[in-house]
Amino acid sequence: MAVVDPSSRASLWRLLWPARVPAGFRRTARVPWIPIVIISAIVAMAVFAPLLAPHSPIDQTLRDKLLPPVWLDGGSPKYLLGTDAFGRDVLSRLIYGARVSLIVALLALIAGGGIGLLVGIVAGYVGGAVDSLLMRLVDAAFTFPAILFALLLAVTMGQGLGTLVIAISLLLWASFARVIRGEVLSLRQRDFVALAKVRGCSAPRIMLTHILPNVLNTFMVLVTLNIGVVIIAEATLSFLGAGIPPPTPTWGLMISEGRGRLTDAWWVALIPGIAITLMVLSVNLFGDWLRDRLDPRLRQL
Amino acid sequence: MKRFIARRLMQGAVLICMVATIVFFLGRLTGNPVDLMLPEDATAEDRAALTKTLGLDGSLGDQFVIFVGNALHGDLGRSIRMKQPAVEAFFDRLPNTLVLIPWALLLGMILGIPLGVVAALNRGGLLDRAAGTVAVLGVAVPSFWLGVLLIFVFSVELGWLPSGRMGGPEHFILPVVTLGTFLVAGFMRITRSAMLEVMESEFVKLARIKGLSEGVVIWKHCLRNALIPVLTLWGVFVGNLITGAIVTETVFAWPGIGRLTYEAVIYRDFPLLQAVIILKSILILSINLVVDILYAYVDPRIRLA
Amino acid sequence: MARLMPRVATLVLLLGFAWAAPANAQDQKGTLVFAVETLGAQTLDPILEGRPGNAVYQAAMYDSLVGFNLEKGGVGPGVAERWELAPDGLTWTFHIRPGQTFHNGDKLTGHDVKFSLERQMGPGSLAAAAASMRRTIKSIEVVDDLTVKVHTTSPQIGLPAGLSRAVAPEGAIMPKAYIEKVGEEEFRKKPVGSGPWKFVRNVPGDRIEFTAVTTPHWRGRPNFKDLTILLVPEESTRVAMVRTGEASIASIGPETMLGATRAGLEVLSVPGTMQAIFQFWGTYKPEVKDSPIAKVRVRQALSLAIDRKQVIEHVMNGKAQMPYPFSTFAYTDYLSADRWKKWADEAYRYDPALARKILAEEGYPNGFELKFANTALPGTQFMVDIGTAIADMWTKVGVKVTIKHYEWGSFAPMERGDQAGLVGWASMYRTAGRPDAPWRYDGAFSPESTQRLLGDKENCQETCQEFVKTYRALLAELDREKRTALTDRMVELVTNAWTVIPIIEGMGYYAINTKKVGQFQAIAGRHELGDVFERIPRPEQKPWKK
Amino acid sequence: MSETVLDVRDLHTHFFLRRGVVKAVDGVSFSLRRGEVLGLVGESGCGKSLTALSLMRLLPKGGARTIKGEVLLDGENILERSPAAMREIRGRRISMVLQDPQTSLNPVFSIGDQLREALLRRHRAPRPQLTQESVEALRRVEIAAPEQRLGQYPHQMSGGMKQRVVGAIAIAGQPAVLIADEPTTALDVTIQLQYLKLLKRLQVETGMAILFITHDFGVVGRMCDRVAVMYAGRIVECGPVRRIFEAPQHPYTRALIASVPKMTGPIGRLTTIEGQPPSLMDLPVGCRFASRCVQAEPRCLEAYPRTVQVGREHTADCWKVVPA
Repeated sequence: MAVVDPSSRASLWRLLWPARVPAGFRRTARVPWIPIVIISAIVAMAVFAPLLAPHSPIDQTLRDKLLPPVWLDGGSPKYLLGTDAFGRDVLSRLIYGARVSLIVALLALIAGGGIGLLVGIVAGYVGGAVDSLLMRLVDAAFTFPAILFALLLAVTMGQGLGTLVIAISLLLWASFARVIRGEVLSLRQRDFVALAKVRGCSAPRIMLTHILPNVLNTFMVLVTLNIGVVIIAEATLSFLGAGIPPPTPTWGLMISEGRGRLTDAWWVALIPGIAITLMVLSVNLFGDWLRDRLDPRLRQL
Repeated sequence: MKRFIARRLMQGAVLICMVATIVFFLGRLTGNPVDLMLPEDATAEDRAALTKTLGLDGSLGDQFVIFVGNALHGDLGRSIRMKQPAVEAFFDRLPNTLVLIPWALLLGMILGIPLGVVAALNRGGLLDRAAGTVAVLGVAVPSFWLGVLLIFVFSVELGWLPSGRMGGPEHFILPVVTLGTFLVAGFMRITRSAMLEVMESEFVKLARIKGLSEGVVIWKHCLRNALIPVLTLWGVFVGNLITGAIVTETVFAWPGIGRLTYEAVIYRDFPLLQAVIILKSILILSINLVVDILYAYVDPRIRLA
Repeated sequence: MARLMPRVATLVLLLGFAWAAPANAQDQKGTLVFAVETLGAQTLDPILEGRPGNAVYQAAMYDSLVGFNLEKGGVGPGVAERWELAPDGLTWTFHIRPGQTFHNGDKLTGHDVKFSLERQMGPGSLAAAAASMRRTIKSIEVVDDLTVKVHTTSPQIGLPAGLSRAVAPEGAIMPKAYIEKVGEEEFRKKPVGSGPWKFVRNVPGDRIEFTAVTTPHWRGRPNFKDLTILLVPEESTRVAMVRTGEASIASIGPETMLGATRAGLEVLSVPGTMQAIFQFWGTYKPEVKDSPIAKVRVRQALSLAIDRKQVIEHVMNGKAQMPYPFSTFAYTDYLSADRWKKWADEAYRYDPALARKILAEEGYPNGFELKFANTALPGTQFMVDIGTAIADMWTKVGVKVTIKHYEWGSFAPMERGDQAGLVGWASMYRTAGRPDAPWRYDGAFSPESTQRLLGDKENCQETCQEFVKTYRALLAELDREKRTALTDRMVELVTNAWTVIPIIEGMGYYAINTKKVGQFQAIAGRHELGDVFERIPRPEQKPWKK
Repeated sequence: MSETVLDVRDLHTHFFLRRGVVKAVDGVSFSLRRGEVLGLVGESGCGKSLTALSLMRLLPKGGARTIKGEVLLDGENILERSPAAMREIRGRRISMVLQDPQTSLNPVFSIGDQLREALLRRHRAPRPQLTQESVEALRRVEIAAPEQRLGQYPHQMSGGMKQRVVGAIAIAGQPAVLIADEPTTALDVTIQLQYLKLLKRLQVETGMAILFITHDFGVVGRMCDRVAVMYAGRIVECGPVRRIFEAPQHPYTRALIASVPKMTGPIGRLTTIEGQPPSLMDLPVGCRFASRCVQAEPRCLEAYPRTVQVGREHTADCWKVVPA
């Protein structure tokens, strides 16, 4: 029986560009290039927003309000995707909106995912009463309507990035914790953990050096699959009036502001809606693939 | 089985207590409902008077003690806004949500499960990817956006369906689609992965060795096993639906508990908010319990353990 | 005999009315479906709904002691035809319109009026003004069936206004005998009023249904047979429902107006329903002394930097107008409204060059940092939009604006106590259209008031003291002309202080499906259509002119 | 000797992956006579199981295809059958017992259900009769109280018992050929022996031929009449069990036998085979064992050796062996 710590398993890079074809490697779906391109484009938009955006995302030119996209009658080449009710460039808001959406996603996933990771590892490894207690907390979190909680927070603490991140993290941590715990439970039985124990490693040390690296793949898959969840949650909260306050552009807010204007200015709400859909679609397809590659046992996610 | 149910009930009770406590204190953090009941320019005198009338003038601790005492008698207070017992308000609206949820669930299953099977059978093929994309699309579209678009297209532009409110069967279509779409993806994913797992299993090989036809192998041997994880997620899905109803009911002017919840937050209706969250939690837990029992009947390993 | 005469006269009058307008009175048909964003408490017991705007659905079935001036908005006759103040200023006498009945057939008398007012002041009342009514009303005396005297503890010039639905819902008249017979609980289930619409059904969270009275009513006999008030919180859904004909009328915000018009809907705007204002907190406090907003001219410069025409044109889609001074409107009582209109058009002009010049002169050539709290009640997205727009305009004259958005529920507590979270800030909100200026001014500027924007008890300087003096004099003044002069003086003090500055005068907006209803007009200053339903014609009928 | 029931000729089953072709079964030939037990021995990963699945035409999903060769069952090449026609003979003429009894039975159906389903393949009969036959079938695989067992679910039985049930299901259709793919690997040692005895008894009773796949030479001696040794996708030596044990010809066979601990005789050093088998995706042109063979010569690397008849019914693929 091999006593190999399998944490040296394929890195993302190796997955995309395998150096050598391993024999008998199980057949998996092909690399999802289109989603990768879309995700890269959106990330590039977010990172280089100030360079890419033709206009300021918040400065208003009221005189130019509700101009249609350039390909429609009345459109102006100045505003490729048209303008919103304040004469703000939809394209520029879209570009900056990507930035906000991704920052929210990043922070919420770090916070929520991090807590979930910690709870999952501790519950799974320590077991016993600690496990029971933590898992009851997880159950409670599942019972508690997360969106509602976010609403409550937004009206308590005021709308803002912090509130949003906290609210969404609270929505995420429980599902992370549950999956990671399951992983750890099975890892705990593995020989390399037993060996580490025999060598006299302390529990925190084992968790850090043996368990953690081995759940990182799972964690990465969870993170990818949850980016979509976060983006949708942000948009939904914006819709319910509890997201990041205006005028900061976020995709959810753009839809929310434009939803009453589908008849006369469809582009204000439709374009960010398409952007959200494309983004979430891409990260999910990418996540599916990543999961198949890294951690086929997680297929039920 | 009895002990299993008893244990689950105990856990449920503890959970409800936790939720109730959290909600009570969080609710109190969200500001004074009096501000939303009075005109913007009400005087301090009016505000104080109303605060007292509503019993919100005691200390937080006192209020909590009173709350716990009443809750033990099944009294979760009176809605500040609607002046009716909060429990009653909840149960008034609950049926309206409950008539929506089974249809959404059904929609999710009718589309999701066969899609999942088809995708699994064509693993890696064009159909798989098509089914996967369609299903993921269901998750990727924000439901409020979908709702608004559906109203715009089917109600306003085409004039086929009503844009909102409860009513005859035609009133159900758009809300059910809005609510159920994300489930299609859920069911599809789980069915697909469960099918893939089952299809690779030895007993399926044995079934084939027996010479059973593909149809029997797939739809009897595989699907029956694949449905077990599907069923486990029922509980989670119903929970999602109850939460998802907040948005759907707001968009479609549907007088269910989703909107009641939203209104309770917006109007800072503490007693109502508490009651709604507590009762919702009880509802979700009960559904989960029922699912667990059902699950045991599908899976003999649990039933007979 | 003498007592019989008025009744006979009324009967004759009524017959005459029925004969004169047969086409109008003969048939009542169809259902008027009105979609609103909130039904508030959705209760039909008037003492349980505190927010006037939410009581739109109560207005259909209850009459108010004092009614409307349909011409220009503000106060007019209601259940009481007329009212007068005793020379000592301590007793108001209300003369009740004869021949009114409740929906259960009971006659409406002075006893019902006394009962209703006392119920509004009573311990179970959630009415906004319950506490102040308790304080100011000493006793209510029923002189006869048609005469009621209200004795007050001090002169209360504004009392009739406060009992008019133009201001507050506390004047709703409820049936004494019925409530005493069936009890409160039963009354809440089967409410009875005297308005032109009878209660049919209340479905919580969904709708309230009424049916028209078939007899003539002083407010007008409804043209429709039924009235349904629908709760549809999502605005785009409300508009969609009007387009598809599922609703006849829906309340909308200015942001939806353009779309509604393009979709072929009529948009009705009700003038003078509100004012969007911005204000500066604690400018008189020692700790704010060095802040730019402590300087009157800086505050004025910020007003000059606002292009109100742009806000009206682009945020409000043209359906708004230049404001009068703070919380005053064309229909405000005892105000030289025309004079103030002229003044305001000049004072509230857009002059960014002057704004920059003033800022430079005051020592801020490169602008300064301004914290700005924007508040919005649920359903008032346009307030967020206005706030966003003016913050942008301030940025253009060099002020660095940090804008923070609050929901009303989290903003309101900040006004209280030491206002620590607000001192040194600018903030913005909406004030509703009311015909009585003094009440609103008291709440904003008296040193003991909640907002105390001119000065508090410790720091009441010149303007503040002057305000207190003027306000006190105004309360006791019974003479119309002197009262007007005092009101003008009070307004002047506040306008010159530049601590509370109006941005625009806004309107209430409704999207209307003209295939479902005919043309009608709303009452100025009245955002709600509760008192208009009975006058709304069917599409084939003659438009209603005031 | 009796007639040949199954004749496999030059069977090639490859995995076609995006990354390349895995030649898991690459030219396998052997024959199986009526009533005979043929052992198929080799290390894990040498293609034994895939050979079995190729015979059943139940290749795993994901790119495995039989591209060449014939599988003659009673003289008919079953590779040419349509999928439906293939289903016809599965369970009835050729059947299989799988390795892991824990997963071979469907957990959500009762034993009775699963047995009846198999029996139904033999003939359409009313349910009571099928139930009666199920009891019989269970009794035949030596399960006590078969009536009660019928209503039970797999998780209620031990591994050994499950494997018997699997056996009962596999032979329910009275097949002429039974493929047993390491049927005892997952069982406890004590139960292994019982199961082997049972299989042997069933074989004698029914006269079916068994292709017995194992990696354990010890088991081969106990069960088989003949044995075929497989290495890297090919059969390298094939002959009667006694001959192979007494005089293994192929170096690989020798090494394998040397690595089996002997029950009798002095305890010597157990030999292990150095090195790794070649990648099935990148097979050498020469002898596949050459890289690990202590006797390898240059020609072993240059070409695949011819098949040498080394005795009666005994062949070996090696340059070094001398034809008889």
